[in-house]
Amino acid sequence: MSRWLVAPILIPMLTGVLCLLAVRRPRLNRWISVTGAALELAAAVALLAAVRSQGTLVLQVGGWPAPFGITLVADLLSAFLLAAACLLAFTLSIYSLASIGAQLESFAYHTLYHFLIMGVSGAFLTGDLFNLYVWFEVMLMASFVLMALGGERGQMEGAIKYVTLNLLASAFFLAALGILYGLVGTLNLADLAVKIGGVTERQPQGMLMAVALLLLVAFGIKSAVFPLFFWLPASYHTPPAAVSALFSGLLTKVGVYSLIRVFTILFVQNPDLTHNLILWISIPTMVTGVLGAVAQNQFRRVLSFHIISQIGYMILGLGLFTPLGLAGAIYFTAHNMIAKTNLFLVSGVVERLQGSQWLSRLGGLYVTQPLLAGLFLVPALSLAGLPPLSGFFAKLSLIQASFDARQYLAGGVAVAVSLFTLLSMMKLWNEAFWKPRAEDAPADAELPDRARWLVPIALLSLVTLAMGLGANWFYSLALDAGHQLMNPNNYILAVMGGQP
Amino acid sequence: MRSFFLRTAVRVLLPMLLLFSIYLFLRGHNEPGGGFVAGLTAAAAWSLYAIAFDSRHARAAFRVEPRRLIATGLLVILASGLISTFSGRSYLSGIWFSLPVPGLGDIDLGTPVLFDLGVFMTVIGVTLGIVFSLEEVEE
Amino acid sequence: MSITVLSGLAGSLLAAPLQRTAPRRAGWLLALLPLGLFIYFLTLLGPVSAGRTLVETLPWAPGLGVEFSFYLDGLGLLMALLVSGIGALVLVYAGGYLEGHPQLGRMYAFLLVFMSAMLGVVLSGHLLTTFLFWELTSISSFLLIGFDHKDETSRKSALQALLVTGGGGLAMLAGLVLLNQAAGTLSIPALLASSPDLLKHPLAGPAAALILLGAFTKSAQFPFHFWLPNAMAAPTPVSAYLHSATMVKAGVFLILRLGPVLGDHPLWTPLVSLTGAVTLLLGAWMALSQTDLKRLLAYSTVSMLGLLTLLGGLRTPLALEAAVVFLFAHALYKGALFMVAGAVDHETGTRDVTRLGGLARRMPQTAAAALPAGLSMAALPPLFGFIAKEVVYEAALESGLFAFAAVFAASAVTVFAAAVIAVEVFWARPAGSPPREPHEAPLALRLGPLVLAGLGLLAGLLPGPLDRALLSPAAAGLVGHPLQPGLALWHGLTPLLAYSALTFAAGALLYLARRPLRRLAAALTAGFGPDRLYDLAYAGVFRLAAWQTGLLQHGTLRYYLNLTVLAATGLVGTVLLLYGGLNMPAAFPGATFYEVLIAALILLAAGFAITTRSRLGAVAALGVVGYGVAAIFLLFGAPDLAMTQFLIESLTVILFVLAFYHLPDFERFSSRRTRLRDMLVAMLAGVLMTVLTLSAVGIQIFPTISSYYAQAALPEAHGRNITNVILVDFRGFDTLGENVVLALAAIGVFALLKFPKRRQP
Amino acid sequence: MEILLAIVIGALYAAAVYMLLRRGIVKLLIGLSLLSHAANLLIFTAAGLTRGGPPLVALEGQASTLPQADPLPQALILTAIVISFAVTAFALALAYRVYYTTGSGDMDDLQQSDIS
Repeated sequence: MSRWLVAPILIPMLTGVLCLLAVRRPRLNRWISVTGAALELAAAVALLAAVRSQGTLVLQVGGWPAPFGITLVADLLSAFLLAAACLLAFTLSIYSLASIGAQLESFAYHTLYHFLIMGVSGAFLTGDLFNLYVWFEVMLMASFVLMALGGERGQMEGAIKYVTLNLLASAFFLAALGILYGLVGTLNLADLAVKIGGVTERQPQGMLMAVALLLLVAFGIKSAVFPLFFWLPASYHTPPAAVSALFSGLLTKVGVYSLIRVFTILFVQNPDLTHNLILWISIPTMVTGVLGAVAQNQFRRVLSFHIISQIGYMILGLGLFTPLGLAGAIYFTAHNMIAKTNLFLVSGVVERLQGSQWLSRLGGLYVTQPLLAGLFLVPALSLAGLPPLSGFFAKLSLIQASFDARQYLAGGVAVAVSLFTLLSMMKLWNEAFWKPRAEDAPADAELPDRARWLVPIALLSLVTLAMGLGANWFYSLALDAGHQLMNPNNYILAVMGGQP
Repeated sequence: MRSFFLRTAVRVLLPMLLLFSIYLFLRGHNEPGGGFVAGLTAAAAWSLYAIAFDSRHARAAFRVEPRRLIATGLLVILASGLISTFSGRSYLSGIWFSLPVPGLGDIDLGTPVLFDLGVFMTVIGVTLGIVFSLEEVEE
Repeated sequence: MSITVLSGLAGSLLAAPLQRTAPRRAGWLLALLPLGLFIYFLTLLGPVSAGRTLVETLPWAPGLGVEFSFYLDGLGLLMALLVSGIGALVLVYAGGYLEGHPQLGRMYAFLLVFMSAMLGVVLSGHLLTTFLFWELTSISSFLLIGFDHKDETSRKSALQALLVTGGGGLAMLAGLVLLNQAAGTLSIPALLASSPDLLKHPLAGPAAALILLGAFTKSAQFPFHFWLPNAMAAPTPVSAYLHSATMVKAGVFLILRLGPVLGDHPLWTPLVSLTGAVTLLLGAWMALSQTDLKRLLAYSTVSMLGLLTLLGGLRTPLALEAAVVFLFAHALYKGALFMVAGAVDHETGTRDVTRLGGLARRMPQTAAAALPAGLSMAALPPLFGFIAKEVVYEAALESGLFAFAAVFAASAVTVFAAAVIAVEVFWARPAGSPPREPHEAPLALRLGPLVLAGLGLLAGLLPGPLDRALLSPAAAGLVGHPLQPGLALWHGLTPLLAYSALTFAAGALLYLARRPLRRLAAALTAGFGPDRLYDLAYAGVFRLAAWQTGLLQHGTLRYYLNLTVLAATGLVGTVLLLYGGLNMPAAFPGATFYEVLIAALILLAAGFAITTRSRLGAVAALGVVGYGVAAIFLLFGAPDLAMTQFLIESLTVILFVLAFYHLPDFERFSSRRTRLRDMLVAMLAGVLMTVLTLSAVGIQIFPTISSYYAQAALPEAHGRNITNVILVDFRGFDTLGENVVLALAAIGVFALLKFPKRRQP
Repeated sequence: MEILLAIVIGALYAAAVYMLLRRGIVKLLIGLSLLSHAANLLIFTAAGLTRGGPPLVALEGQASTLPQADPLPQALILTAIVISFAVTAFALALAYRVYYTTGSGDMDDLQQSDIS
């Protein structure tokens, strides 16, 4: 199996390239895209199954021994998040068929799409810090183009901010990398962990902490934590719904993943500083994000601000730095990827039907689209943390972990913020679904290819439900992943081939 | 108004630069050079051409659509690594064999050379794609 | 048991199709489900009254301490019978009440979901299972209150109820997690068997307080009571079911349920009984001024929920028994009266008592149902309400004068309220006229009140068997030992009887003085109360949110950049200082002339690039910087880099120049002050990076791994140019990704430049 | 030289940040370019400067006496240079499109979509 660890990276690459070649043949292009996404999902699920049964898998790309070449590593964290990401990729590839339109497709939409997935997969799987940078750039570049594709004014305004702030983050990342390499002379995460672990008592502790914080800032920008999140609400609502959905499900989560990775394997010597800082950042992140959502009057902007709030939950688990906390963070991340993306998909349907994102111009969908209304409630209530949906268990595990770690303030904020989440979700419900539509508004548009719009939404809603009803399976997976992360020795041994 | 001299100079320069780029590519594994630099050189040559004439002429003279070149380059990169995967080793593992060339001795050929070739193609395709489209912007 | 609970969910799926196929009969047919459940629960009366409890556990998420489990004892059975029995009547009633409504199918579905949820709450054997169903009741209640969703008041009330009870639910969740940490379990049987040491745990108090908070919001206790009267925006079947007979009892139920576990905590009795007493009086007071029948009944319900809470706080055996008995009595008569109010509304088009009167002639059967229910509410013999009130008085007397006084006052108002609905509406001379000419309500609307009122009468006449089979076993579980069933209609001439008579007299006086009383009470309460507080808080949240968002997300990129750079610089700089990261290297080899020259050139070019007013100049300067960097690469043994940098820089300049044709010229937008400020920020960042670089070059903790490449490059990778070998072999995977980035950029440039344009107006 | 280069790096970062903070869109582009120069130079310097030969494996019998520069950071920087070239090209196109669509080169005019 190890040999095929590269498959989740290569499949989207191949798909993207083939789509590029077939860009003038729309039907073939679409067919390649969906098939590729399906294969990708199959590869990711197979990988998760393999990691679950065989433990951490490692591939030394190029056959060079670690730390000299680039190592791909799939532990539970990577494999779990990768599977979730690929599930999204697959559903969104179907949704895209309905929502993107021939014009964007003729500008290589599908290629961009799959290259983005490639970057995400690479970031999840790589065990090398510089390689992570490269995947970040692949992902970013693809997202830049997707963000701007279409060239509407709003998109342009969003894209320029998005691009600039993310490039700034990349510059921080690169600087941290360079300094770290100068200090310890290696880039492989496992090797870095061993070497950084070896400097505990020596003098340049402060430099290492500075590097840790540079990375915290770089990944903090990418994962949109307080006070580095501005690019997200400035831009996420501007591209087409399928693109927003893709971004919301994947991009910031890769930032969170990187934070988790780096702060469970590299910088664990001084949790009083690093992890406490993360914990303290998580609190305003949860609060400002949800307040931002409450203040918004556009469907997707509400959702965008929400992402920030929920990133707060994820890094709360990391800040706790206990197996339970990490398990909560991982479970929450997977739950959120699916539920949040789904809401973006709903927003796309709503926009298609009523031609607007503005809540004041929406309404009446409860009567005209009862199925959509029902499908909206699943992810919406899940995000608000209502049982038996996935969000309930995600929040429960984080609250338990907070209280276990005696972080009553953070846990309490996590509880309280849920109420505001509920408020903002029900605001959407009231405005778009219950409220009668303004009398001068035009009739709802038709929804051609109804299945392509709604099946992805239904599928993700089902997953949300399944993650709640089958919470044990998912939670024990997350918990095992949490334990794995708290004992990085396994990771190191697996990568370095038994010679740490 | 594009100057006649520039055009003439570019006509002369282009083949020389392209040859130079191939030279850079070939020696890259052993001396400074390689697919990147070679690709950039070739692309720079064609960019000059595109500036001296215009992008329509340049596209015609270049013949290959940059998009196809990019895709092919990426495919070459991808495939060069897969050879080893299918022969039971890690992805991107180098597979080498010696090719005796009369007069030059043995030449080492291997999948990394193929990989570098893919880089070469991609870089040319990308740079030209960018230059051409930038030139074709209409007000 | 799980099947009985979940059957409602399954039934809800059938509701809409059934409604479409059999619009007139759907309600009756669907009512068969709760009826069946009711009968099933009746069959359990025997074993449960014999003291047995039924437990059923399905593992769910053991890793999280979550179980899906059920526990049925006397209390649970009592509640389950009420929920299923009244549920059946309400379904029938809803069919009549909303006949022809396009969304009647959804109403049935939500009612069934709610019934399931409520059964889940009362039968759950694990507090997280309770929580699951608890929240489900909140959601289904939200959907039901907002049933008339085109009406803004409905939407607002629904949201209010959801936020208040949902907020309480979250507090409760936090409390449950704390309780889990204190007790190690949330399984109800295990908790009931837990040792008293639990109460000494430091988390027991906070846990109890938070759980109670949840219970209080759900049972509309002060200061959270306001959502309940507002929830009367819901169609009457909903009010009758959720907001009088069942859901609002969930809080009380939980208080009773957890009494044996946490009730001995010093916090419990003061907190619970005081809240209950305040709510009891407040609800009574607010009821005085109401002229809307449903709001009147709602406040009366608030008051009676306060009574139940008070009894749950007192926790004497008598109080607990009284709570159980009264809960039952209240469910019967209040459910009936709500349905009566609905029937009146349905037939006359108004619920305003000042416009109603003398309906007994037009609606005799409805009046026939209202009368016994009203008498039961007024606690007159031989109705069951009388028996219940006697027990309550006994318990209150036992607990002291204050409790008794409160109960007495509220009971007098209850008599008043009963008189309003049962007497004023049906028998008094009408003060105004209703919008519609009243007719007798259809059977579906009469059935519920008649059955419930009849049951109240029956129970009053035959309290013994009821007590033995249902009420005593229910109370026994709370008290902790079996009780001697002792309910009887006639206790002889006791002081209690005198108090009852006195209560009735006081209530009657209130009724006679109702018109001035209403005006007085309305004048005294206008504009106050937690309802206003909620509105203020609600608006405040939105204002705060808008203010905060305006502050943070105010739209200009440079503001975002400034903050981001400052945050980064601040964080990294602080840590560098605090953790002794600064270490100036002692000595470096000096610089040669050429090196200094190149460095100076770069500095000058950079300086020129940022100060020049010509964009062409800036780009040329940028190119010089790039060439300078390339020269540095060349000087320090990196010819590959130098070549690449040189070529790329040239290409970049070409690109810039090509693009400039389509881009704006430099302009000076910022004021001098802004420029200075930005310069300061930039300097901070620059200084930080200088310091970081210096500190980094001074130390090398471990040697680099590069020596390996020098050894392996030729023999294993067949190349002498190590940099190139790293690029295409050792780290070829980086290069692969990088080429994808390049391809993406080309696609992006193409798309941005060639995508069809629409000029903005 | 290290001290000098550290100052150059700091100055480049400062210049880059300053240009990013300007309102003109072309200045933003120049800021982005400066930023990547600064980062590349930082990696190069932080990894340790070696005055000497390029990292080539000597042919037999021609063992070099010069110390060799560390090849790994060179490879990293090369990758970073190429990526930043890609980014710059994209940013140029984006700037063009922004200018075209909004009709303004002033970044402060780009708030329409960003305030609720």
